[in-house]
Amino acid sequence: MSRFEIWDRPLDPGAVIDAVSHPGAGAVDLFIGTVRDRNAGLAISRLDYEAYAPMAVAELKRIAAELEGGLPNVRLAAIHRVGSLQVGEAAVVCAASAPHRQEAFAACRQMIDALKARVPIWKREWGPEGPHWVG
Amino acid sequence: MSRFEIWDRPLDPGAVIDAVSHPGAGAVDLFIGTVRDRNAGLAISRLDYEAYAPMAVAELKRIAAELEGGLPNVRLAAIHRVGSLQVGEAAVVCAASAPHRQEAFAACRQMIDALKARVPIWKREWGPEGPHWVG
Amino acid sequence: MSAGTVQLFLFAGARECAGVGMIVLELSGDTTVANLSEALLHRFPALSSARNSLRFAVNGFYATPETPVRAGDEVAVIPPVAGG
Amino acid sequence: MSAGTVQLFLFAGARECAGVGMIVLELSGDTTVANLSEALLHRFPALSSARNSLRFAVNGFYATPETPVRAGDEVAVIPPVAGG
Repeated sequence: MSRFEIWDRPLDPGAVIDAVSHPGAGAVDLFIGTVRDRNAGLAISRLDYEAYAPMAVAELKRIAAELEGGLPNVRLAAIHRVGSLQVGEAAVVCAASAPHRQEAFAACRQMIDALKARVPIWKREWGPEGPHWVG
Repeated sequence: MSRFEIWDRPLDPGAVIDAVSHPGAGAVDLFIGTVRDRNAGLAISRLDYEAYAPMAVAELKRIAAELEGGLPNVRLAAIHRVGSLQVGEAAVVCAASAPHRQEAFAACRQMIDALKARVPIWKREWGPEGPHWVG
Repeated sequence: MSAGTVQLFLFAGARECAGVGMIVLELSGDTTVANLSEALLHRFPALSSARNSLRFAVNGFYATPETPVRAGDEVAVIPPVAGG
Repeated sequence: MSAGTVQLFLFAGARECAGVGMIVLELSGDTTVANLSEALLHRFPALSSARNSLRFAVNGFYATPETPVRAGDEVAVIPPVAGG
């Protein structure tokens, strides 16, 4: 069962792995995007994430449908967190399974690239000069 | 703390993620290789993995040192399982962290490619015509 | 002729710039996203500097300036996204 | 001149083919991996059909036919690997 969700609590990579695993999948690739302690050379203390949740989930599903159309036998899942995150916490976890690793890597990479380009989620960075919206 | 190990019990992706995570890493890519229910068109019931464990661990560390030399700020970890595995069980988990996702994906991909080419681990496949060593 | 109202949601920097997260706009005659965009910028001049970076969505799909808007639609102002 | 013995480990298909997982070989004079390979195939003719696919390791490092082998070294016969 693939799943595409927005959570306001800490993410669980195991839930995303389970969502794409099945007996025909020999390969699972999982990507975790975490809050770094710096960005563009400046120290970061926290990040606030905000989503237009219904559209974000719909857009994740549309991305997955597009990718699964081009890569048969691939299964995708993604969960993105919202709210206030500390350094080291996971903001997004996405995964792809496939019979073989080439397709799993390609699909996971394309999923996170498309998520960053299209899914209506925003972040406000708390740096040394106060908060500002990224993007 | 990066870790390179051979286990004779079920693998724990969380332990591999933790091994590469740190405050400067904004991206973690994790690969899981699992036992598929078929290979080359034939039904598989189980796989037995065998390792030359001391050299396998040493070779994993050498691969990681080579990759980390070419991709600064990347951290790698890998754990491979040995023994008898059922369909769906994970045979290998490897992970790479990096400040940004491009390096994490590249390093994880190169790690698993090198593992499959160089690390002294073997598998015996149990198919419809009995067991045979792969490779 | 589409009379009635639409809800327009604002997010992130656009919400902070406007000072509100949702407004209700009256429709008069055939209306497109471009018409709503004009009405929005007229009401919140502070958004003008960001206007070239704003995208719009109608009922959860990205829209173009030509996309028609009808009574009851949910419209959203989408500043540059930054998930992940 | 390296007198003494080395342990030679066999794995996977090579172990099954030879029927043993470890043998002890006597060294006589300067010895290389190529010399040990010859001795191994002489003792286990059943390995001959796989000889072109076998690699050797000395003390945990992949070796070439020219790699010297000394008393006390740990040598391994590495059939095609298949991890992952």
